[in-house]
Amino acid sequence: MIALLIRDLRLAFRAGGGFGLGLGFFLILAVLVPLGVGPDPQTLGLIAPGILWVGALLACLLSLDRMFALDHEDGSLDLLATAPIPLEGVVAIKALAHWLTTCLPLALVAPVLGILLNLPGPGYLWLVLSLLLGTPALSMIGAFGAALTVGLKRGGLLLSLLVLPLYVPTLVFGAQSVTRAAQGLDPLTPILLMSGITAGSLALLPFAAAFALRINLR
Amino acid sequence: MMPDLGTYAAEVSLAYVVSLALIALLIGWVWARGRRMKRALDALETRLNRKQNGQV
Amino acid sequence: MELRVSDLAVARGGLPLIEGLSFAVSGGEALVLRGPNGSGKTTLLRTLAGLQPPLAGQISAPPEQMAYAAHADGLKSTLTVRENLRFWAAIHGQNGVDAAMAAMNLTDLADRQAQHLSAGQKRRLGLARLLVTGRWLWVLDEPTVSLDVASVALFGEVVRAHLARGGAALLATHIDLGLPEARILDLGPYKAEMPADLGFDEAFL
Amino acid sequence: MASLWEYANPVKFMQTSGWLMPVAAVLAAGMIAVGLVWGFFLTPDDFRQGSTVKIIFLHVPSALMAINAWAMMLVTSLIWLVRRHHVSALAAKAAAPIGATMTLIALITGAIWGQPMWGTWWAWDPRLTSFLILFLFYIGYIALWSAIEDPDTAADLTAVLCLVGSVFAVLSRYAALFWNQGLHQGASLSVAPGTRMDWSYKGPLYLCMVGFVMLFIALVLAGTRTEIRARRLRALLTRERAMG
Repeated sequence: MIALLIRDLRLAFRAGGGFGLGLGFFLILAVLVPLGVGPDPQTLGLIAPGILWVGALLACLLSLDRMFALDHEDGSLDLLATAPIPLEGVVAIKALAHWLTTCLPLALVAPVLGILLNLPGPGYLWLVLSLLLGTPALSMIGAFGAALTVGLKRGGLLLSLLVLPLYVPTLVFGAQSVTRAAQGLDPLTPILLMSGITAGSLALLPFAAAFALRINLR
Repeated sequence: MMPDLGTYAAEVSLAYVVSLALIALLIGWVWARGRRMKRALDALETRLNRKQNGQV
Repeated sequence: MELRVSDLAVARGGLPLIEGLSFAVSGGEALVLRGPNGSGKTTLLRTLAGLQPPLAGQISAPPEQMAYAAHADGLKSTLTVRENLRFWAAIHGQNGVDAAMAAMNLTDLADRQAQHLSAGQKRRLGLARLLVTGRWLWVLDEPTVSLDVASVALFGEVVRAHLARGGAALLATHIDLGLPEARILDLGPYKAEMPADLGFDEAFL
Repeated sequence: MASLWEYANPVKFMQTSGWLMPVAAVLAAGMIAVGLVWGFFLTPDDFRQGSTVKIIFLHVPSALMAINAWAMMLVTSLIWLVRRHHVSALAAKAAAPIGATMTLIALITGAIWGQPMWGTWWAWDPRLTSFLILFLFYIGYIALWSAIEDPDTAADLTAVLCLVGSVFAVLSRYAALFWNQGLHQGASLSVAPGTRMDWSYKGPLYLCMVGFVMLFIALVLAGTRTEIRARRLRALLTRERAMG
């Protein structure tokens, strides 16, 4: 299992692994929004939590279709399915690798982009915290979507279509917690609800995703 | 015949027209698809039967 | 150590391909499955490896005892030869990466990335992966595709060494493998017959 | 209960649906026609909402079916996963476009109703938002069905999606509630707060609701018959190709 994690991380960091693409996308989005909305700091501060969360969510979506598709193409997925580790574990590890290479960097740079978008002071801590607690659910849901579409030739677009509605609760609670913190309200309730969704996703979705993978390999 | 719908005549009629049009569209689609499939299946079955009888 | 298959039927895409197939392979033996394209060799091997359920019949050995290898090698082009092998060894809880590289004549290429290997070298790396799985029954689908004559001979030696250690191999191919001692099983007689009756229920393939 | 599973047999299903479908269709047509004519022409205007209250006879039944269609897909998906009856999976497939259309009708009538009431075509009211999200779920489900070649694989994968999607749809509902407390009335059946709804509203409303249920049944039966035929067509073609 750890060997799989190390391999996936190594693949992500090697040339062509796609590390940093999501980060670049996130940065560009944070630059484009003020250009579209206008430079008024108050407006920007008001929409900053939502923009940052939506941006993180879309950046996270970018690299999802590679999660199983590459392993499917070169036959690794067949071999992993016949290996002595449970497929549920493979799914969880793949989601963890995706989180470490895509979502964790997003959560860490988000405060910098918060400055660009004039996010009010108390929001920063909760922005990072909510992204840290919420993005594991995004990776795990994404792994489920990627497992559903792994055998398809043009699965990328379909993957977004399937995964985005599933992202709604996490997005709502995550962005709400930051908004509330930025307005000086109590952000604890939404962040707890969001953590609950994350915990539930991590506990149950590996089974659903492994089921889908087995069917796609059949 | 038309009842007096007051200020909101446009909205109410629009809601009815759009909804009924959508339902009609749905029924039409289900019906047309059903007919197309039935025809295709019937054609294939006749062909297969003829083939089978021809071989015997 | 024996694989016993009895009255097996397999299907691809809902279409029965092979039925009533029975055979046995025990340690030290190699069995070559022959049949034209589309006769269900690949489907049979995938069924044995546990990737898809059989339509009917029993397979005595669980998939956990088999090392499956297909057309795609499961190699990552940006990892080196050694990294690729180490990964698969770790997944199977084995070591012996160096021995596997030596056996497949890959030691000199250990630190080269898989994308810079020739087709034959890649195939050898894929076969070296079998050595690090530590499993006794190799289930190989067209193992000598894109190998030159020398590499086919090397492959023959590796399989022979595996058999000598008490292992077994099940190979699907339609070309000569250079394994004269292997038994040959022609899949032709086991081709599944289409049921003559096309009742509505049966139409649900 | 054992006898219920007989209908999972395609032949039995084709026989039964062959007469049940027209019956449901006639009932649906009659009830919806009477309900809508009664509602549109004979119902008095509400003292507060004026004639817009007449939209309720379309809005509430379609919203009801939008949710129930998904619930039916959830049940049939579970039956497919557990008992592997093909008819069940095909019924789920047939229900999806119908549910999606119902959701669309509920959304459009809701927006048209909201325009005079709330002064805007679209408000991010939690209930409307939930329906919009439900519509997205339907789209994804239909898209997954049409993307996968092998019918059994498609049935399995869409069934899992339906299961997972149901959980997240419920979560989204609560998220939307949390996010905005909303303008919708608490329960749709109490039209004006404080006044009891009288029979001139209740009559056509109930008639339309039952009529929409019948319409749904008729369309699902028709759709499932089509899917069964499509499945058989595919099976016969595959077999013919295999025999050469």
